[in-house]
Amino acid sequence: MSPDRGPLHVAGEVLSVKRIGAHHHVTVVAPGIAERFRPGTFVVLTLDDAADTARLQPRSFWIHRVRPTGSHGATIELVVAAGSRFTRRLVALPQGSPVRVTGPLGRPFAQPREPVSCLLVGEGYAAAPLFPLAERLRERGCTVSVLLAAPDEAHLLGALEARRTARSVTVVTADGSVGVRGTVVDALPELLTRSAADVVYAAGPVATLHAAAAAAEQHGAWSQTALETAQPCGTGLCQGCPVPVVAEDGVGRLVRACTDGPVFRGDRVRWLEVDAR
Amino acid sequence: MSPDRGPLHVAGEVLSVKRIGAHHHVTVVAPGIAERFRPGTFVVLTLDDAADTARLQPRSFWIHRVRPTGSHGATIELVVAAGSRFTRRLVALPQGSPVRVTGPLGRPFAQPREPVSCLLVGEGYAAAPLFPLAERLRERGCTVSVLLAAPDEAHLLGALEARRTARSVTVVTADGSVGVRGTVVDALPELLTRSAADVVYAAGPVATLHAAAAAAEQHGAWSQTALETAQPCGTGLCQGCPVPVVAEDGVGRLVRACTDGPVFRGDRVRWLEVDAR
Amino acid sequence: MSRDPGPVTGSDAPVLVASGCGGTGRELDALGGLDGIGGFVTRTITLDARDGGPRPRVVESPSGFRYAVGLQNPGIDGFLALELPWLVSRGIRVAVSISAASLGEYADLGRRLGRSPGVAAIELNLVPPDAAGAGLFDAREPFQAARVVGAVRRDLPAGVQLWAKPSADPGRLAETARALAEAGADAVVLVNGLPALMPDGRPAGLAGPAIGPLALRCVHDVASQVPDLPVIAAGGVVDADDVRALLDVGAVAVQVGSALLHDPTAAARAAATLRGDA
Amino acid sequence: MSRDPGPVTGSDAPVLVASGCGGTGRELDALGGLDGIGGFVTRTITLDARDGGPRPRVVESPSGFRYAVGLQNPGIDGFLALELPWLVSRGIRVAVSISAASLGEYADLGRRLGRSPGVAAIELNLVPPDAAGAGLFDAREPFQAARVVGAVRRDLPAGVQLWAKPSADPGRLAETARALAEAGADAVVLVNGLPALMPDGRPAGLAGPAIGPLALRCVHDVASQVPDLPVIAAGGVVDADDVRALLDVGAVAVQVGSALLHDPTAAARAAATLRGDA
Ligand SMILES: Cc1cc2nc3c(=O)[nH]c(=O)nc-3n(C[C@H](O)[C@H](O)[C@H](O)COP(=O)(O)OP(=O)(O)OC[C@H]3O[C@@H](n4cnc5c(N)ncnc54)[C@H](O)[C@@H]3O)c2cc1C
Ligand SMILES: Cc1cc2nc3c(=O)[nH]c(=O)nc-3n(C[C@H](O)[C@H](O)[C@H](O)COP(=O)(O)OP(=O)(O)OC[C@H]3O[C@@H](n4cnc5c(N)ncnc54)[C@H](O)[C@@H]3O)c2cc1C
Ligand SMILES: Cc1cc2nc3c(=O)[nH]c(=O)nc-3n(C[C@H](O)[C@H](O)[C@H](O)COP(=O)(O)O)c2cc1C
Ligand SMILES: Cc1cc2nc3c(=O)[nH]c(=O)nc-3n(C[C@H](O)[C@H](O)[C@H](O)COP(=O)(O)O)c2cc1C
Ligand code: FES
Ligand code: FES
Repeated sequence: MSPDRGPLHVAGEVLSVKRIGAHHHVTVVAPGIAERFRPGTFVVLTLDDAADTARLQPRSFWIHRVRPTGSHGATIELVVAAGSRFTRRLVALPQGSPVRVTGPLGRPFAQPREPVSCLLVGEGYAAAPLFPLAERLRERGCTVSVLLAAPDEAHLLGALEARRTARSVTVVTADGSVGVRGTVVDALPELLTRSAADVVYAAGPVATLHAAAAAAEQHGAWSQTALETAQPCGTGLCQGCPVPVVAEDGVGRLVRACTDGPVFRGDRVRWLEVDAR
Repeated sequence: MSPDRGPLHVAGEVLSVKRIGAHHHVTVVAPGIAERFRPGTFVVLTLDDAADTARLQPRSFWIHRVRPTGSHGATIELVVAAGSRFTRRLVALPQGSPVRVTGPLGRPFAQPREPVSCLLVGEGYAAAPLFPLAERLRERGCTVSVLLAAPDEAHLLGALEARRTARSVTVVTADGSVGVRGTVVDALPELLTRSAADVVYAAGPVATLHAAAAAAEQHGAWSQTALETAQPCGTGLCQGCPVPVVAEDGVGRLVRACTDGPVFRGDRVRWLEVDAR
Repeated sequence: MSRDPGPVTGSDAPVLVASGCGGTGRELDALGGLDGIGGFVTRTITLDARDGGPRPRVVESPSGFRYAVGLQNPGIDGFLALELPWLVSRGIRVAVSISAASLGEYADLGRRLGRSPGVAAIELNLVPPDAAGAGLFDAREPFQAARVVGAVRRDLPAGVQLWAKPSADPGRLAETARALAEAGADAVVLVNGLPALMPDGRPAGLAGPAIGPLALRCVHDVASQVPDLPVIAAGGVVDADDVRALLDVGAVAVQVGSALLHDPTAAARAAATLRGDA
Repeated sequence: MSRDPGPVTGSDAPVLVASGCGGTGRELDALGGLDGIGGFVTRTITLDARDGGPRPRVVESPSGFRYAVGLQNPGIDGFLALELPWLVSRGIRVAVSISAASLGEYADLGRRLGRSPGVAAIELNLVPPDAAGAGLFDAREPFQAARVVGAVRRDLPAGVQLWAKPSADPGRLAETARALAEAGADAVVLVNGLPALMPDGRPAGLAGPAIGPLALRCVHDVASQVPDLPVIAAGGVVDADDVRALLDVGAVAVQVGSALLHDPTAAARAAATLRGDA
């Protein structure tokens, strides 16, 4: 791996934590990582020395935004749904708190060489990696349509920002508090037709990814899905994140979500077995 | 044990941390503990839930001062020499941080029934329990002389405060930065004579306690020494704090520093064996 | 087994204080640490008083403690005179832990405790991990452990239970447990502190949450492979969830040790939470 | 022992990556995690490719991890084709960990690895704690473990070392180690993950700082009781201090496992610190 592309393990520092809706946007000074970022990659964080904490497992987070040249040095922004013990501690950290960051990790979204039509489908905080993707796609001359979903307005990520980049933005919420009441599954068929998408990029819960991959296939589009599943290490060391796929040779195989993914071609994942394994 | 004398295990809260010289004075809201306090007792603190921390051992601290009826409820004040991992974390805690407090623990200084002459000998932060003792002794009509020692001025505890309570205050520092250049051992003989002490109360490192106990005996005075030795639990459960003593029946025995002490009659401790065990 | 020894705990929650982690009982009681507890296991008592080992005796270890107390105790006479009466008057169910230098000494200790009113059970500390070289009977081999059980069982009144706490050696636990059951143990206590070293190289026990998943495996294996023998679990228990996990894999009761050093009310709180469930 | 197998590590620091905790090596290397490392032990390889067990496979445990990966691996063919060449080209000293269903399979794996250029050692994962029911040869008894060593030893070229990693069972380790040495093992690896349970009751290994003091005891006991057999230590190593503590009780080299999941540069940093000492 060439030195400017590979991941780094660095001593980072919390620059800010901002609550937006139900999420916390955590900005971390993480030298080198911003520069290497490509959309669809993630970082893993640890907060404590191994000698002090009873909980050694790092946690994975999508990179939502990077600023390679901010006034505080290179920063990355994460969108955190604070619920678990780890995430509650993370969002409570005061500015300047140390945090170890490893990344960018994993395979990014594959981007088309031609200026094609792209539909980006994101649900909740997991939509985070789609925003930098949208920018890069637009830079390449692609037409970008976006479908954002969430249970309610508070959990909807970045609708305003999406409108700046995308040609069309559709919002669906389960409770109808903003956009159309409904789900990704409801909205997809029409959107795929309307956007004449060549590629679907999806990020969200497994059920949503599965639906997006299936719908894409039905419409003759490629799909790229950003899978989120338990990752004990995130760095490819432990084999704790098996994903059942069909490889290029047509043979079924278990690969690692963290290193062989987290972005997979939607038609390669054996979706029905994802939860079982 | 009657309910208003026994120790409590309570959820406390940091009220303030003030740096004074080389020490940090940590005030903790600890309902019930202030009310039960007697000079010479201590508390043990833990900062984390057992599920989160790799370090389960509580740490012991002398109670330096109590305010049973402050505006924030009953508080206790501790003098912390921040050096270890635990103490550095403790003094960095922001106001309102939770801290579990168990206390008051251990046997306090025995106080004379008659208004006798008392010499209080304290070294460094360990002098902490002598200040409330001095007040109580004065209330009982005792004559109180104080000898305070430290390596230097920054490590000297409470000389000003001592002058308010005591008839005479002598200060010795190893570097002579304040008071007389010298050690407790140098200063004791003359002071014992001058103060005509009936009882010596000592708090400090083992060598200082040993010297105080020996000098007291030579002058025909009683001594009470507040022993500080490693205490894995502090609550009498683990037998990790053995102290070799000569019991009332003249027989040698190992007792627990935390529960059978930490204050011992100076003539009962087999000083030469204290470190060995 | 032919005898029905009755339940291993009192009527309260199936939560006991583990040997060596509850002082004399009085210190815990002063903090409410015995409230609602199903029983109290004393630290290990020997025939003669023992001074125990040098310092440090208990040091932090990642999510646990290493201990090398070396069986400091007042001997059976001191215990019967100074400690048992308080425990009995407190009305708590008492199990007395013992270790000895020979089968004869074991039998002797058993007889004396068996006729002491208020002793509900004897717990045999068969292989203290911190007592190598302390001159104890070597009960590491299953058949030797069984001989200890046999020696104490013979003269023990029917009303006093006999619990055996073998070495925490996952490899041969089922085999050991079978031998203990056949020799007449009413229950097996799993696990003792694991064999470890102090930082200065002395043999030690390793205890605390660190060893919890191993205790879970040992309890599961013995409970499923030797179903007739009740298992009293110990190892890493901090709260009611840990107790439940051990009951779920087959323990009849659970002891709390190291957690008390961190929080002396841990066992009482776990017991209260469990009662809240019922 | 008659043969002199040479040092167990390369010329660098006596710090190795433990089996199953270093991916294929490439992932660690991308993070600088192999810099200055004395060797890399692969995850356990079997004759045929294996899918491993269900999720969750690795879960946090107090100061450690419980793992039940179930030996997912590409089989010896996949390994030789896809993984070994990179490790060899990276110039790192490679030990290949293997497990098998029978003595014949063990011998077969040994022969194939023995003639594969770049394999410095074979590490026998004799009793994976998470593989109960995986159909592996049962090497829990010392004499069975010795039979595995004998079977692989027979056809192994002189230049390839044979390391044996037995069950982490403190009780009979010295006995086991002696049997392994007599059968021709060049070194013993202590300790494997301890027997444990996953939260859902599946058998698992327990690893990480939690088990460090137990590893220290095992290494100490075997190094002192079986002085002819080099001990490669593993268990709870996080930093250079932990490495030194294990070297001090007699280990010739030290493996780092779980710590890499928390910090992939842990082994490289420990190695760098140790080199700074020299
Ligand atoms: C690629 C990727 C990107 C991610 N990006 C983000 C992001 O941008 N923002 C965000 O907020 N989160 C993100 N997450 C999720 C995040 O990493 C945490 O997983 C999440 O915060 C939950 O925290 P937790 O693991 O502490 O959960 P907890 O519920 O506290 O889980 C604790 C432990 O339980 C184990 N466990 C979980 N489920 C089970 C089970 N069923 N049985 C047994 N054990 C179980 C886990 O392995 C873990 O060890 C991402 C995850 C991945 C894989
Ligand atoms: C009664 C009493 C009152 C006290 N009052 C105060 C007070 O008022 N203010 C104050 O600042 N401090 C006080 N202390 C000291 C305080 O409790 C801590 O011990 C001190 O802060 C050192 O912290 P530490 O234990 O984390 O030390 P560390 O150096 O971090 O020790 C960590 C661990 O190492 C172990 N250890 C220590 N020495 C050795 C050794 N030689 N060999 C092997 N292991 C060892 C310890 O058992 C401990 O587990 C008091 C102690 C006692 C007993
Ligand atoms: C400080 C300490 C002292 C102990 N002393 C004894 C003892 O005297 N007898 C005994 O059988 N077990 C003793 N143990 C072991 C415990 O009873 C228990 O089996 C073990 O610690 C596992 O439980 P835990 O993880 O809850 O501590 C001791 C444990 C500790 C931590
Ligand atoms: C996730 C994980 C996977 C492991 N896989 C293997 C394996 O395939 N083969 C093996 O011999 N040991 C395996 N081990 C055990 C380690 O090699 C090592 O012996 C053990 O974890 C103790 O070291 P540690 O405390 O540094 O992790 C694994 C350990 C972990 C944590
Ligand atoms: S999370 Fe460890 S290999 Fe993927
Ligand atoms: S410190 Fe545990 S008994 Fe004194």
